[in-house]
This record gives sequence, structure tokens and C-alpha cells, in this order.
Amino acid sequence: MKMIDQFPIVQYINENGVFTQSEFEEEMTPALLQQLYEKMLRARLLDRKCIKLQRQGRLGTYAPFEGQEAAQVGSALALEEEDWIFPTYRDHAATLTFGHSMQNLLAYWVGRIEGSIPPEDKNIFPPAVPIASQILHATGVAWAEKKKGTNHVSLVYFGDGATSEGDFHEGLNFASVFNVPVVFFNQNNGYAISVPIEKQMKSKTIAQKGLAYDIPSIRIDGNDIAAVYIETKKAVERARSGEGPTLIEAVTWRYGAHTTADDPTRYRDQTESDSRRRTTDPLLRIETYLKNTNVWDEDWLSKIEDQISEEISGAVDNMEGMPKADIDDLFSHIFKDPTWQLEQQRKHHLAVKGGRD
Amino acid sequence: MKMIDQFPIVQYINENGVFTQSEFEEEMTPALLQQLYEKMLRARLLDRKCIKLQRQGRLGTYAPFEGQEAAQVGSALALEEEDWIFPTYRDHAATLTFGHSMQNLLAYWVGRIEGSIPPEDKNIFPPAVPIASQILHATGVAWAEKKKGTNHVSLVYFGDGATSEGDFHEGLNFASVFNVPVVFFNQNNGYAISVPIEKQMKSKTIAQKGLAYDIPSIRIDGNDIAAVYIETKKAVERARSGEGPTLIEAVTWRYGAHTTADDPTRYRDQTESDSRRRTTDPLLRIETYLKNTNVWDEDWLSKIEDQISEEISGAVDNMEGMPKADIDDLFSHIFKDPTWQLEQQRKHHLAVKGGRD
Amino acid sequence: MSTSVQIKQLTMVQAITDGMKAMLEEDESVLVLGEDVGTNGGVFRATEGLIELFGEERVIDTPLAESGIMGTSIGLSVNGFKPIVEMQFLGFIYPAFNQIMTHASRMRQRSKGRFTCPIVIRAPYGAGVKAPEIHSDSSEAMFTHIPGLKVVVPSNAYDAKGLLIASVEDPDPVLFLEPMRCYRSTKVEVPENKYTVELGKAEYVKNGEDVTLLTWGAMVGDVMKAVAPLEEKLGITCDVIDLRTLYPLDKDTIEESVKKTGRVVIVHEAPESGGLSGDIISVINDTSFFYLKAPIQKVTGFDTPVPVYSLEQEYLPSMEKIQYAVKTTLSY
Amino acid sequence: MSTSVQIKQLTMVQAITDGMKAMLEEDESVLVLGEDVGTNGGVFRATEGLIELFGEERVIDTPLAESGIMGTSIGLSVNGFKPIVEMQFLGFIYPAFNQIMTHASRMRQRSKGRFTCPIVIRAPYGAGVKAPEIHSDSSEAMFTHIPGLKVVVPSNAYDAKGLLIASVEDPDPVLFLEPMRCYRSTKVEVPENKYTVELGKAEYVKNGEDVTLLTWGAMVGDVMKAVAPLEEKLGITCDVIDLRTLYPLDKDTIEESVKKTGRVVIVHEAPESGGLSGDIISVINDTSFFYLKAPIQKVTGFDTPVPVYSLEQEYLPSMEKIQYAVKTTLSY
Ligand SMILES: Cc1ncc(C[n+]2csc(CCOP(=O)(O)OP(=O)(O)O)c2C)c(N)n1
Ligand SMILES: Cc1ncc(C[n+]2csc(CCOP(=O)(O)OP(=O)(O)O)c2C)c(N)n1
Ligand SMILES: [Mg+2]
Ligand SMILES: [Mg+2]
Repeated sequence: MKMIDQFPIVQYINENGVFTQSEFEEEMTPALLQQLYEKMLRARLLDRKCIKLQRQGRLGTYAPFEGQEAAQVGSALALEEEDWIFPTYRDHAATLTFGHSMQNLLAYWVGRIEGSIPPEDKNIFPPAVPIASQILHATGVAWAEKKKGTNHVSLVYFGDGATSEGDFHEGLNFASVFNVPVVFFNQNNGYAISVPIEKQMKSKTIAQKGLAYDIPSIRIDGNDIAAVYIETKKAVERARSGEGPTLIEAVTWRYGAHTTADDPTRYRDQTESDSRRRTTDPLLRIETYLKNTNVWDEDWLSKIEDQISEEISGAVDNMEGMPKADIDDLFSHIFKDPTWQLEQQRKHHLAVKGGRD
Repeated sequence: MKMIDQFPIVQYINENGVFTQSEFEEEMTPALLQQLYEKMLRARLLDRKCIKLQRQGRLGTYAPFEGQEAAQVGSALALEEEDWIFPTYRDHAATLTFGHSMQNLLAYWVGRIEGSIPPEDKNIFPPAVPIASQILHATGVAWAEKKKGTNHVSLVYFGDGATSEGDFHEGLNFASVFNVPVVFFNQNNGYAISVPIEKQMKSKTIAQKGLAYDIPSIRIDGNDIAAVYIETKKAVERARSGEGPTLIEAVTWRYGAHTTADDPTRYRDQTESDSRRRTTDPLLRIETYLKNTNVWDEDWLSKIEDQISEEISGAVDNMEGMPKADIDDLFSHIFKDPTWQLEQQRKHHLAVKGGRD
Repeated sequence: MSTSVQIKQLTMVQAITDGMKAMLEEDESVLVLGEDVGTNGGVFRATEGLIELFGEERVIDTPLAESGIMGTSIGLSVNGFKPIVEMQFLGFIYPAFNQIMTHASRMRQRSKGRFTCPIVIRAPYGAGVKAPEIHSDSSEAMFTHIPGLKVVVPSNAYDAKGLLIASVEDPDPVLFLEPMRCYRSTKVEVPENKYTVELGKAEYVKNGEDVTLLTWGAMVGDVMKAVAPLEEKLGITCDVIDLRTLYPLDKDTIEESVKKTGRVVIVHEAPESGGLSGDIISVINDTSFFYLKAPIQKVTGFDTPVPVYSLEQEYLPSMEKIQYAVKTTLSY
Repeated sequence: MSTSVQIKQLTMVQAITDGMKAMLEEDESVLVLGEDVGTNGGVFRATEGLIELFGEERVIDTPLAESGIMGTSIGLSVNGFKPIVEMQFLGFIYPAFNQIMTHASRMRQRSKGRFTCPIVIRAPYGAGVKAPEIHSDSSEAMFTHIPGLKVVVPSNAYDAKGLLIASVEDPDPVLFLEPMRCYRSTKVEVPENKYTVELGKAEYVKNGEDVTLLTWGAMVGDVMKAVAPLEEKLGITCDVIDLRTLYPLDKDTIEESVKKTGRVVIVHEAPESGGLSGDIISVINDTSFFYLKAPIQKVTGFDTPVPVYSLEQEYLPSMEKIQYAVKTTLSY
């Protein structure tokens, strides 16, 4: 059997808004789907706002995720309070949903350390910038939970490109060998910057890479939040109950540029993004389903849109109102106790600056 | 189907010296098997000599391979003159068979650079010491052959432990993506120093790791030189004809210590080695087959033993008669043209040494 | 047809493209490899247009794996090719560290010259362009400590092309660092033909009598700006030396200038401890100890990672600090 | 029962085992991880007996993957554990370079202390034991250039145990380098109880007036041997200082001694360029410039990889070179 047939894309709600795996329709109540829709919308509107802010020079380079909301929101919601998530630079929908502060999230993109710091009770790692390196951190953190005898798990995000790095391989092997409660959540958006997946790997699926480690893998429609939510829950439960890691390949699409510094028209036909908006969009799918089931409500939509817009402008205001970055942050958190070099450099720095600022 | 059933161990001649894949019996003529036996014996006697020399203080730490002769000799003989091999520190049977100088091979273990330098017309890389790093070199060299339009191939040796390193993963992926003519020849001897394969990976086979890259894989009896020789030839031919990489898992056993600095009784029951000598030994198997087919000849054996012993003592003499290591070698091959630092350091070194030596 | 050399006004990044183009044209064994270097022309457009001209057999989009890129390039280089490898940012070179440190740089020695690795590793580096975190490392000193590797940093478009071509022609591995701040900051005249700027040679950017300033890359411009008012208002004249090659350092030029001025300021953006200033001071100690009139002053980054960009201007050597250092060295 | 401290005669490697044992006993969060550290007790027997005492949940044989070991240890350390990681040889740490350089060392800064990595990375290092090639690297200076990482090197069994315990108790990542040449060269008295030797403090191994010798690790013994005849026959008296911690350097001790003697010899086995001598000279330049009577002398490895062992004695700082350097500094 071909690999691609061994790992069919699991879907719960199809493009026409029809529930195709009816045994889960009960769990995925309209109320829950509305809630998921709202979370996705919140993420999407924030993403769009960030691009606008970047264009206005109010944010630095920004990595948008529009199109990937179902993958991120659905997986983040499958976790419990005390679990851990390990985002990349593109996983704001996930971190936001898991409880990161919107203000801090924005602050990340104006080069503020605060951007990497989650609320006290949220186990959110600083976004990983070097590709795939966080896969090992997630494995280590989950291993620690196992050693402590808790039942908390890690969920780590990474892209299709990340699967080429050695750390992906080492992370999956460690997790497999030590039977660690971690969920490897791959967002296969078909591109690593400009490099299409066909140049990244010859294999037709990412899920099949789990076979190397005897890690159960599944390939899901990453734009179908029902599939994402339920399949991630299953993986999380496997982990939580001591059955070890799972690899999830969520097939999705990033409509826009890799970052605001990138021009996707150089390497792909953007009409594909346009047509995907009309066909496979994760929000549209829920909208269609809710319409099909007569739960969709335009008033509700405009109400939540307003709420979200308000929340976003508040967060932007707060972010922009943050006191200037503190020079002490340069020196104070290198070691618990600064070395003499740091003390001396700090003193010299302030002395030379004098009253300058 | 379980992975272990998907990758059964392919055997041609079984432990009772019976050819089980009769279609290849014609190719594996008694004359050829005698030749293979001789090469294995040559390697084995050299290996034993090295251990003796090490005990006498005439070699430094040495990495023995006894038990792995079929895997190394059979695979090396499957190559053509202009192909490339990439050995580790343990693959002397392979390099010797492929044409490395016995004297230089010995010189490696007295810390001589000459040890890493093959005869002019032999494409043998310096032994890889950092585990798995050579997998990428082999892929790059083979890629170069492909770019040049030749039909030469690379064959790279690595152990079961090496499969855990990121470079293993990156090498297989590059080879797969660029369809490079390289054979990944794994010697699974069940241990990485003291770490048994069950702690190295959860997967029951190494062959299955090829599935991650859509690289055809095969699991063979690494102590059956007929299987090794023919299956490696097939992989080499695949590579040569442009069909890309193959992963071969040759299941074998190292009777002795990891190196002469290692004590295997600390981590495994050495009686397993004893019983394997009587059952799965690669030389014994050919001996039994040749006896079964009435080709075995004790006179021939003692003749080749004598020849080999003589060759080995000659090589040892030559190695021990080598002029002292040249201080110039310290400075002369860092860059094509030494930098001023190297010139200055050399001058200073010789000046301070004065007439000392 | 006249033999006069055609001149173009180019940014540094254009000059680098030009240099690669010249070598790809001249030498069939030259390859360009890296993440996004093909169709996309590189995230900084340094390889723009090359895949169209030379095809995807020579300008190669690789999988996202730095050790893989470096390790296969070692194989390619041993077997007849001259890879120009792009590391997307210097901050992402570390997964390839083992391949550089243990293999590329040692291959010649380990085989007494039988196998060699003529590889150029290009990497954008340095802070000051508001890049996201981890994109602004300045870890050049780690690489100058790798025996068998040369390290080159241009400060302007002319040098960039000439040094790059010299690096490709060099028979040994070269790390070629490209200060992001200089990529598009200015255009200068760059000959259209092929030319080289010799590795291992520093350049006097300006001459003076009182203080020697040693620096490289993006700091060269900063130093020039910083010394201008000192010169105009205070009559302090400076040698400003662009080291250009960080290994091997140009000992002779350093010695010559230090012997003249007796006063030295070293400016770099890497952390002070372990930074290249140590090596430079060491060279001055060896060559010109008795000529020094004052302790050598350093204007460097702190012993901290390059911070996120809200703080990067605090981290980078400032005009004030450079001027302060010049004045300090003159106060003795 | 008396309160007197039990003393044992231990080799350095035994003292290291002892230190790990003490911490494993005291603190449940301490783990030992690495290749062959469990059943085999480590290739140098540094972890001998620990798995029997503490079980395989705390003394862990890992797969053969340095980045994996380091990366998962980052996760373990952020989530409450204190991993003592063994890199089998310093020459095999480079695959973990990215995890050390980008993550372990920056975690505290990137999260303003919210997440921290109290990890000790142990690694045997240095030449002189006829190890196979690539096993003898002395690349400590690369790590002193990683902000957020401390680097420690003991030269004797007593310090080894005390520094190791201090490293485990340190709230930040520490690279703990173990000179292979010292592992079994001698036994010294080591208290059986737990004690610490403070990080960041150098030690006077002997006191003198004429020259300051700065060194660490296996070179300490060599330096002591080299200065003995100078002292006896020529009456040259020396301060011999064992730096012990390479980051942060003990500026005060260096300054104190240099101000007294005015003459300095630095001895290390890493290549000269990029070696720690640069940093040390830089510190002396900053603190004691006007006290120097002669250029600082360096006895170091060459700008070459550590060679195969037939040449390693040529590569290593020799007695003659140390003596030559001492005499040279006195010739001014
Ligand atoms: C080690 C490393 N190499 C290169 C980069 C530069 N880079 C940033 S994102 C990216 C592509 C990542 O692709 P993928 O993993 O598919 O994630 P996506 O951006 O598509 O979400 C690259 C090459 C990096 N951040 N880290
Ligand atoms: C990167 C790296 N890490 C660690 C080592 C130390 N080491 C040498 S051999 C070895 C085990 C290798 O096991 P395997 O790959 O199975 O090969 P084998 O020795 O069994 O032939 C280890 C850990 C090394 N040489 N390189
Ligand atoms: Mg992607
Ligand atoms: Mg093995």
C-alpha cells in the first residue's frame, strides 16, 4: 500500500459544511462550534490587524498565519490548563487561544522581551525561532512531567520545513524511546518560506515519518477544526494516559506571505490562495456548517466582531502605551546574579549615555 | 502488518551452510565464495593482530570488528573501482577490501595522519569519528558524481547508534530529495558502545526508517556474505542507474569490546558472543557451505593463512619502520598556503625545541 | 571596443550577487546552495536572478537543514565542486557547527591535502535592522577560533564583490559574513568585470596621527561618523582601519598604525568577552607593546545575547561610546 | 560521634563521581544523562555506580544524539529538574551547539527569568592521552563567548568535586570541562562530605614575585613542573594562578598578581588565535596596563586542530616553551 493511502487525510466536516464522521457530531455541538469559530475569528482579526500595523510602521516584521486558524485554535483548545505549548513565530492563534496575553503577543513584534512572556499560570514557551529546536524542549518538558508523575502533556507546533532538521528526528526518537507525553503537531502549509514541500521531502506525507520511530501518526485536514480538535484530543489523551507521543500532520495553507518582509508572488501563484479562501477556508467551513444546521446568526457575528475589534484596539493601545524597554533588561537576566562584566558594562553604558535619555 | 514483518531479514545462505535463495547460487560460485572467505579471513586476522599489538603497547586504542566481516567485506566488494566509500573507525575490513593500504590502516591506530590517506586511486574518505557526520559527506560526494554525469556511487557505513543523530536524518532526506546515487549501509551490531538497540530506538528495525524518506530499504543477515554481496550489488546498481538511494540494514554482531579501552562485560553477557561464534559466524557459514558442497580444502586454508600472516607481519614491520611523524605535517596542511600565524608558530616551535630532537 | 572597465552603482547586496554571478559564469564547478536561494532569490535577494541564469542544477533550493547543507557541501567540494553556501542568517548557522568545526576546516589536514573543501559560507549578520530575535547574532569570533577556516567581512559594496570572488577562488573554506546593516545603506561604484580584493589585508579607510581605530563591517561607517566631529572640532586625527579579514588578521597593518599612533580603539558589536578584540589586543601586545601610550579601548557589545530589537540600539556601539573611547585613550 | 570530616584519597574522576553522588543524594531533581553513563558507568567511569544507587529514572542512558540530549535537558531543566549532562568528549559537543548557544544560554534573558536552565554540561577534554583523533579538542574559548554560560575547569580532584557541586547548585547553565590528562594522574585528599569551591574565583597555586603564570586544567601541573627548576636554579619566583573558572574570569586575582609582578605568561593548549589568552590579555590591558613591564607571553597550541596523537606532544605547551616564555618576559 502506498504511504499516501496509508495516511488518508482525516476529515470531520467537509468543504460543504457536512459532518462526515457522524459519531462525533454529538460532541461537536453547535455551541462548541460557535465558540471555536469565535476563537478563530479573534485570531484572524488580530492577524489582519498586525499586518495593517506593520504596514503603518507600528509593528516590525510580522509572520501572518491567516488560513491556519483551525489547526492552531483546534489543537490549543484540546489541551488542559496545566499542559504546555511550544509555539513558533507563527503560532499566535494557538498561544492566544491557550491564554497568552494579546498585548504581549503584539509586543513580540515590536521587539519587546515581554512578547515571549506568558501570563503566570500559562505554560507557553517563548516562540521558537531556530526551526525545529523547540521539538526537543517540548519532549524534555513532557518527560519532566512524566518523571514528576503528573499527567500534564506538551504540544509542540512546527512546520513542514521543520521536518528536515535533525532536531525533528532526535526529538521524535527521544520521545519514542522514553515514551514521553508529547504531541507533535505539524502544520503542513506546503511551504517553508519559498520552498514547496515537494522540494523539502520526497515523501508525500509527513505522517509517515512517525513510522521511523513507531510513533502513531495521523494526517488530518488542518482546516477542519472539528477534525483538529477531536484528533488532537485523542492524541492528548493517549499522552496523558501514558501511551506516549503522537505525530499529527495537519494539512493547511497560509494565504499570505511568509512574513511581511516576504513576497509570495515570487514563488507561488497567489490565485491558489484566492481559490482556497472560497473552498477550504477554516472559518467559512464552520460558517457553512452552522448555516446548514440553521445556527448561524448574523447578529451574533457582528456582536463578536465588535467585541473582538474592541479587545484588539485595547491591546494595541496597551502595547503602544507600554513604558519604553528597560535598559536593565539587557543586563539583569543573563545570569541570576550578574557577573562583574555585566555590572561594569552596565555602569559604563549608563555613564556614557549620561543624561541622553 | 507489523514493521518487523514488513522487513524480514533476508538471508541467502543459512546457518547450516545451505543456499536458501537458489536463484543466486549460480552467481555465487564456489570460487567467488572462496575469494570472499579469503578477504574475510584477511580482515579477521588483521583485526586479531591489532588487538595483540594494542595489548603489547604497539598500537593505541583500537576499535575491533570481529564478527562483522561479512557485512564489511561483502558490501565493499559490491562496488566498482571508481566508487567511493565512507568508513567509520570500525570499518577496516571494508577499507582493506576496497584497497586501503594495510600499513596505513595500522598507522591510523598509532595516531598517524597517514592512516587516513588512501592509495592515490582509491576513493576512501578518512574514517568518520563524529558519529553519523559522514552520511552527509557521502551524499554530497555522490551528488557531485551525479552532477558530473558519471555513474559512480557512494557507499557509507554507519552503526545502529548513528541512526539517532540528526545527520542521519538530514543525509537520508537530502539523498531522497536530490535522488542521489548513495547506498546507506547500516551495520546493526545491536550496540552503540554499551547502549543496546532497545534503548537507542523503540522501532524494531532500522530498515523501517527509510519509509520516512520514501527510500527503499532492506534488512539483511549481515553475517551472510552472499546476502550482503548480492543485496548491496542491487542497491549499487539502483544508484548507478539513477534510481537513487537505498538503505540497507545489515544485522550483525561485534564479538568483542567497542574498543580496546572498553569492557563489554559491564553491559552485556559475553556468552552471547561465544554462542554466536558457533552459530552465526560469517566465516564459519562459508566454511560450512563449502564443506557441504565439497569445495572446502584445508590445504588451501593453511596456504592463505600463511600468505595473510606474512602480509600482516610485513605491514606491521612497515608501519613500525615508518619515519617519525613529521612536525611539518602540523603546519603544512591547515591551509594551502600557511597563514603568518602558522609560519610564526612553526618557527617559534622549532627555535625553542632547538636541537632537542 | 575600448578596454575601459564598466562601472555600476551598486548596493552591497547587489555587489554580492554580481560576485556570485561572475564566478558562476567563469567556473562551472561553482554552485550556490541554501534555503530559498533559488526561485525566491534569497530572503535578502542576494541570489536574485541566478537560478534563471544558471538553472536549478547550479543554484539549488535545499531542504531546511543547515547541517545537511554544510555536510553535503563538504562532499560536493571534495568531489570537484565549489559550493557557495548561504546560511539564511548567522544566527542559524549553529546546527551546522559540527560540520564546519570538525570536517570542513580539518579535511585538508586530516588527509595531508588529498581532500580539500573549497567552500564559501555566506551569512548575513549583525544587529541594527530591527530583525526578529535571534536574527542579529555577531558571533564571528567563534569562527576565527576554528583552525582551517578563514573569516571575511566586507564593509562596502566594492570590497564585498572583490572579497567574495577572492573567497570563491580560495582553495580553503571561508566564512563570508555580510553585515545586514550595509546591505542597502548606500551605493558605491563597482566595476562590472571580475576583480579580487586580497584576503588577509586590512584597509586604511582614513589616515591620521593620534589614534588607531580598528573595526570591520557595519561599524566602519559608524566609526567614520564618530571621528568626523572629533577631527573637525578637536583636531584629533585618526587612522581608521577596516580589518576586512578577521582570520588571518592583517598583523602588519595593525602594527604599522599602532606604532605610529600608540593609541588604539577597537570597535565591534559582538559581546566583549570572547570577542575578537581579545585577539587584536593580543596581536598588538606581540608586535607593538612598547609603542602603546595608553590602554587599548574597546567599544563592544555587552556580555549578553544580542537583545530583541527594542533594545538593540542600546546594545550596539554608539557614536558617543566611540568618541568617548577615543577621548579616553588620549587622556593618558 | 565526632564532627571531623572524613577524608579520602581520590583521583579526579573519582572526585567527580563523588560530587555527582552527593548532589543526586541531596537533591531529587538532579539527573545524570548521557551516552553510556548508566550501565557502563561512562567511558571514563565518571558515573560508575550511580545507576545502581539512583536507578535508571535518574541516571539515564540516552540515544546517541547530542542535540537531543541537550535539547531535552533544556526542557527538563525548565520544568523543575537539574540535569547533569555528559558529552562523551568535548569534541562531540558541536552537534549540540545550537541548543547551547541559542537556547540554554538565552532562556533566562528571553523570558526575563520566567524560564531558566540550571544545567551542568560535563565534558572530558584536552590532549595528551593518546586518544584517537577528534577526541582531544580544547575549544573552551568558544564557550566563554556564549553569553549566559559559565565555563569551569578544575585542575585537581579537590577542586573538581567542589566546583562540580557549585556548578550543580548554580541557577544557570555551566560547562564543566574535565581535563582527561588529570583524570587519574594523581590522588589527593578529598572530603567525603559536600563542599563547594566558588565559581569565578581563581587560586594561587604558588606565590612569587617575578612573573605571573596564568593557566588552568592540565596545564597547571605542567606549569608547576616548568617553574620549579627556574626557581631553584635561577631564583626566579613565580605566581602560578589556576584560573579554574574561565567565564567569568577572576579579574581581581589576575589584577592583583599582575600589579605585583608586572610580567605575565599565559599557558593554554587551545589554538592561539581565538584562544582565551586574548580575553585574559584584554582584562590585563583594562586593569593593569601601566604595571606591565614586558609584553605578555603566551604558550599555547598552534592555529591548527589538535593533531593526531603521534604529534600531540609537539602541539601541547612544553616545559621548554613555558620556561622560555618566563625567561623572555624577564629579558625586558
Ligand atoms: C535553523 C533555522 N534555519 C533557518 C531559519 C529561517 N527560516 C525562518 S522560517 C523558515 C521556514 C520555515 O518553514 P516551516 O517549518 O514550514 O514553517 P512555516 O514558516 O511554513 O510556518 C526559515 C527557513 C530559521 N528560523 N532557523
Ligand atoms: C558525535 C559523537 N558522539 C559520541 C561519540 C562517541 N562514540 C564513539 S563510537 C560510539 C557508539 C557508536 O555506535 P554505533 O553507531 O552503533 O557504531 P558501532 O561502534 O557499534 O560500530 C560513541 C557514542 C562520537 N564518536 N561522536
Ligand atoms: Mg510551512
Ligand atoms: Mg553499533
